[in-house]
Amino acid sequence: MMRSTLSVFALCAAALPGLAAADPVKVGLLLTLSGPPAVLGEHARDGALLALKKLDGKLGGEAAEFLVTDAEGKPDIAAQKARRLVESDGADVVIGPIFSNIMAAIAGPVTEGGAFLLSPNAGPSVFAGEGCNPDIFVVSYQNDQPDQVMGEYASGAGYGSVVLIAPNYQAGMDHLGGFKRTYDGDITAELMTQLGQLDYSAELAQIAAYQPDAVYAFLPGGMGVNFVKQYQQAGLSGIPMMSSFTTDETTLPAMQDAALGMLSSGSWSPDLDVPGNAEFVDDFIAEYGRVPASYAAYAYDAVMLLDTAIAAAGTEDRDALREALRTVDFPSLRGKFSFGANQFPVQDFYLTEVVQRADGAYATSAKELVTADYVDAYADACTAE
Amino acid sequence: MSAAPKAAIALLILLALVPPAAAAIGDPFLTVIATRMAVFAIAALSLDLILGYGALVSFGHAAYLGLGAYAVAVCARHGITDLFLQMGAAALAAALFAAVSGAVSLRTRGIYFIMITLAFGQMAYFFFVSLSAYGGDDGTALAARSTLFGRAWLENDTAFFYMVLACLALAYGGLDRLVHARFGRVLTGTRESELRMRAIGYRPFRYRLAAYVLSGMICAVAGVLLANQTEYVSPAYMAWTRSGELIVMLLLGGVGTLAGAMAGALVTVGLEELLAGWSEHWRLCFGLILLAVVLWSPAGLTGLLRRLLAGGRR
Amino acid sequence: MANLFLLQLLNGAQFGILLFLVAAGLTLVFGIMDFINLAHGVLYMLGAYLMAMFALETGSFWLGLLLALATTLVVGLVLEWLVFRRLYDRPHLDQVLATFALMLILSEGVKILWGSAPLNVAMPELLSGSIPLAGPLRYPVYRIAIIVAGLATAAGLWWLIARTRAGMLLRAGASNRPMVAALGTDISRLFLLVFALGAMLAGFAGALVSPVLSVDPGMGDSILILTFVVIVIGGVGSVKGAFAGALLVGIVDTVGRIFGPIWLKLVMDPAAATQAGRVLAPMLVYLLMAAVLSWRPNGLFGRPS
Amino acid sequence: MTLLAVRDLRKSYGALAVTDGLSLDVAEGELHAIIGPNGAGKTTLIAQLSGQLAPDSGSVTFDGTDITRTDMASRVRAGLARSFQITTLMPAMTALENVALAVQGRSGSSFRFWRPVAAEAALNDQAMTCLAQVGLADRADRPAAAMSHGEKRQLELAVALACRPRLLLLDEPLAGTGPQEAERLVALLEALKGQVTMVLIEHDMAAVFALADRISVLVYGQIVASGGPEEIRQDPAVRAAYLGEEAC
Repeated sequence: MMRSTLSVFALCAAALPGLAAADPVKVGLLLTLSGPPAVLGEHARDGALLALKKLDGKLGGEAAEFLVTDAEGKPDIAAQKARRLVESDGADVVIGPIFSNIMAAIAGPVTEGGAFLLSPNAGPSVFAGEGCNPDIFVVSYQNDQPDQVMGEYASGAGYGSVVLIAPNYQAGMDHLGGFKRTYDGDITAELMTQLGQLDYSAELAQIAAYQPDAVYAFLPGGMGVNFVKQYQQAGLSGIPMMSSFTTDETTLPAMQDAALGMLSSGSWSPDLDVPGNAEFVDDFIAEYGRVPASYAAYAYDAVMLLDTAIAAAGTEDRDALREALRTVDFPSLRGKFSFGANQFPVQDFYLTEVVQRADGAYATSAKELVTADYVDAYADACTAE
Repeated sequence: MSAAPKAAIALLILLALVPPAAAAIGDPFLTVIATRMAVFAIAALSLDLILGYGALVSFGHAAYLGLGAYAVAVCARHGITDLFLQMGAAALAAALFAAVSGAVSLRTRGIYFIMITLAFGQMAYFFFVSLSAYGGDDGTALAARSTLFGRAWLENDTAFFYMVLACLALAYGGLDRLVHARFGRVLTGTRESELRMRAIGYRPFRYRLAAYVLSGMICAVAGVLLANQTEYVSPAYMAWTRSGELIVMLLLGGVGTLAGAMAGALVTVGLEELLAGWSEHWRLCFGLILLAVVLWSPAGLTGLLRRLLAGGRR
Repeated sequence: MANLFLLQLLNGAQFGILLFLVAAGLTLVFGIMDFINLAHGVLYMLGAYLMAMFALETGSFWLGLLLALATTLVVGLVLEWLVFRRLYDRPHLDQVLATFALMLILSEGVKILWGSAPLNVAMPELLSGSIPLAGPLRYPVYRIAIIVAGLATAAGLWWLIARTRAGMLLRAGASNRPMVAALGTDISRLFLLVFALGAMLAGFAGALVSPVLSVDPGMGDSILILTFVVIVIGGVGSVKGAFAGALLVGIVDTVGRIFGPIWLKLVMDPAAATQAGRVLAPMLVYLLMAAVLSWRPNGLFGRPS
Repeated sequence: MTLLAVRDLRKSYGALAVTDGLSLDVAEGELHAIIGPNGAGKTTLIAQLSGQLAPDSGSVTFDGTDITRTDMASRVRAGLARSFQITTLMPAMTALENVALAVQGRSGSSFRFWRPVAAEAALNDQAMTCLAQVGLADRADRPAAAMSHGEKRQLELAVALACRPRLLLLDEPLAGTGPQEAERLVALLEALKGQVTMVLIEHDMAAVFALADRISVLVYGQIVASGGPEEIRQDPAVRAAYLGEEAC
């Protein structure tokens, strides 16, 4: 730590005498990189690093340094590491985290330490409404939105009855709540499963007995893989499966054919027809050997946003940089992009379907636009500034 | 003064010197690490009371850490922000949980005790996972640190560190008295030979239960401090792997010596911090170090130290 | 409703047998050699990863299974030789620490080798598909295969321990090593073989469930605790107990999760029942374990200490 | 006066009756030896008398009070202490600490958390008295684990004495000792006679016949003969069943 402090001084002294702003822009990447959900963090990390590489290691023309840090999926450890990044390593911006509970734990340490927080995934409602914070920018979406979009789609598609399934914990309730908010058909049953559940045969038997028009699932990570595989094996493929955070590029390699045709929603997909997106996907595959998931795309966007904002306002004046982050127009992989009053995105949402790509890999594919310029439900409650 | 208290006092002094040292080299983050070390040292001390002196291998001790942390959140929600009141509430809740779970668990022995304490730990974990009012699985952020006599002194990291250090010193001092008092000797006796204890007129159960409850209460105090340090409360504090980590600290330092428990916590937290900064795959190195300690130095660091010292004298 | 209840009972039993498959290797090592092996979960995970790798390399499920079994057996031998044999005479606590360390090392190793993204294992053609039951209910063929494998493992273990000379020596050796050694048996070789067999059984379970479950770095952790619960409920050192414990845990967990809220609604108002169901469901197996142990401190089939 | 009365005590493991309708009277002040071949159920009997093992049926009365279902700790407090055949001393504690722990058990609460117990003069003095009584005064600070076998047997006795028993159950106190150690222990027991009532289980026949006031012969869980040493020596049934093979 002593060494890092000294090296900063050395850099300052060596670079352009008289110009204090010459030390590199430091960006902390605080992502969960260990434990079962590590793959999500890895996608985000790789997306961000790819963006930096594309920018020749510079943000807004200034030399930049990325400090990759593992949040370990534990709020207390993440909070500690956030403080280390901001207080000890001198990060100006932190990009992270993946999970909402980590976000709640690090938001204080990051913003009170004088840095900006750019979230490449987590968008919990606490920071979208009254608790919105001028130093926090959510580059992904508000957590409830994908579910609400699916609810709207299910209503429009004429599914009269749906069985809901989610793990028995807070995020599970929230996501099902999002779906129910916009879905106007019958909820046949809500199946609450256990966190980390392995065997879904009991739930699948319930679904088979109910014979609903469709199933809606929120089963992230390994739970989703277990469920989707067993769904197909139980002979339920005839019942349409919609989900959020269940079938994406992080889990599809493990689901493969079992997930084909399953539906979800998002504001980005690898085949979204937007300038630069195809190039990003190809570069990502070439560099990391897998199809990028939304975590990678949003982290890439976060870095691009940062680059454009620093180019416009520099890093010296915090208020100017904040204003630039809010308003600047950057080349997003989602095409048009803007922030709402709560600094959550206002963006288009698509229905996506699992397909097999020409190269044999599995990915989500944008099928149709469901909602344009979607503003989250909490934005009105934000009265920041 | 024998070697053990000297070592413990040396550790406490070493910790106390961290904030000035951090200020001198301009890295306030060192104080944050030292705070975490001290918090876990309290937790490790509490576990040492039952594990080291009573041979009760609790694999669910992290539950008390979590109970303490949630006591802060619950109290704060109801407007009680005073640190000492929160500690009292935490200790009370922990005492209740320990009395009930201990009364059941202490009927079993050995491997069964390890597993039944694990079961109670998991019950506590899942209870808080499904507690929507406090964020369930996600946990909940604290609005601010606890207050002392109505003042927000603890917002200052250095002040908070010395508060934690004072708690650690108190916990160490109190436990050191306790293990050398009548109660401690009886507890040690139950560790050495339960049958003998009964044959000279003791009922081991009640002493074990008392130690179990006391240990839970002290660990809950550590939980109060942990929640204050991170300003966040989550069920992750009571995951079973956390209980495993507490045992690791104890074994690394040396079971059955209070100084060893403290040293183990310091070394574990320090090592994690150091290795994590060095490589993404730090767990591999940490595992290898642990394995080396078990295989070649069964009494932990204190055992290693003792052997080195003995070797030097020879 | 009655049909569904029976089916769920079957599902519970099936989950129990799956748990028994994982627990079987642990029963050997933990129950008979009195050795606490927290690394059992990672061996199970290793089996699944090896299966994923070999099945992909060879293009065949069965060849992959064979290679995965052979490799976990070798890993078991190596681990015993390098680590475990130094720990047999140590207190349980040292075993906990050492195997906790192994758990960290192996799971990080798996991540380095295969990455952290979940892997896929294709289902063999022969065992895919499902057979119709009553009405719209169907039952996957692969589940039946798992049940058969579980029952075969149980029978094989029972035979090994109760009917063979090795099993007899093992039981004697666990309670009195010097005595068996004095009879001229190389007890350390016996333990080596048993340990490797335990590792192989863990690997077998991992490989077998890989087409149904997610093969990811967390799969060992989630099942380890459940298997400990199973063994402790059944009584340490008893294969019969592990089998009964596994069925009990499987049924209580499945039936409780599905029907618990419904039954709760009969005695309290719906909102409270939903809330209580949510809180109680994940705790059920642990409550079961605490209840069993407070009734019988040595498990259902355990010998009194 | 009868201090300990056992009536029709029964204990079986499965089909095997280890204690099979046993009755026994121990008078206050006497040294009552119980002898019998291996497997006769002597250790099981001690375990039931001390409360370590619950009998299936029958009764144990101590000083007029029925203690059949009383736990070990209460029996000790009532004045019924025992020594162990296989040493169960606290290996890590010194001789003094071992004895002081027993003294502590009958004097005051053990729920004291602050005052160092090593500094409690009352405990240490009484413990020293017991150690002196068995001739271990100069070994007070030695850890039990570091003592010789004979010393451990002596310490075993000192711990039992520290409970201030009215009746002392001695489970083979001479087991495994050398001739000199045995001699010293016999002298010790001789000196204790009269101060405390003793039930002695012992294989060393010379010692038994030298020490005992009365002897009961236990075979297959039953008392087959009871009487003074001479009586037992002469009893034809005893000679046939037991002594015939072993002693004479």
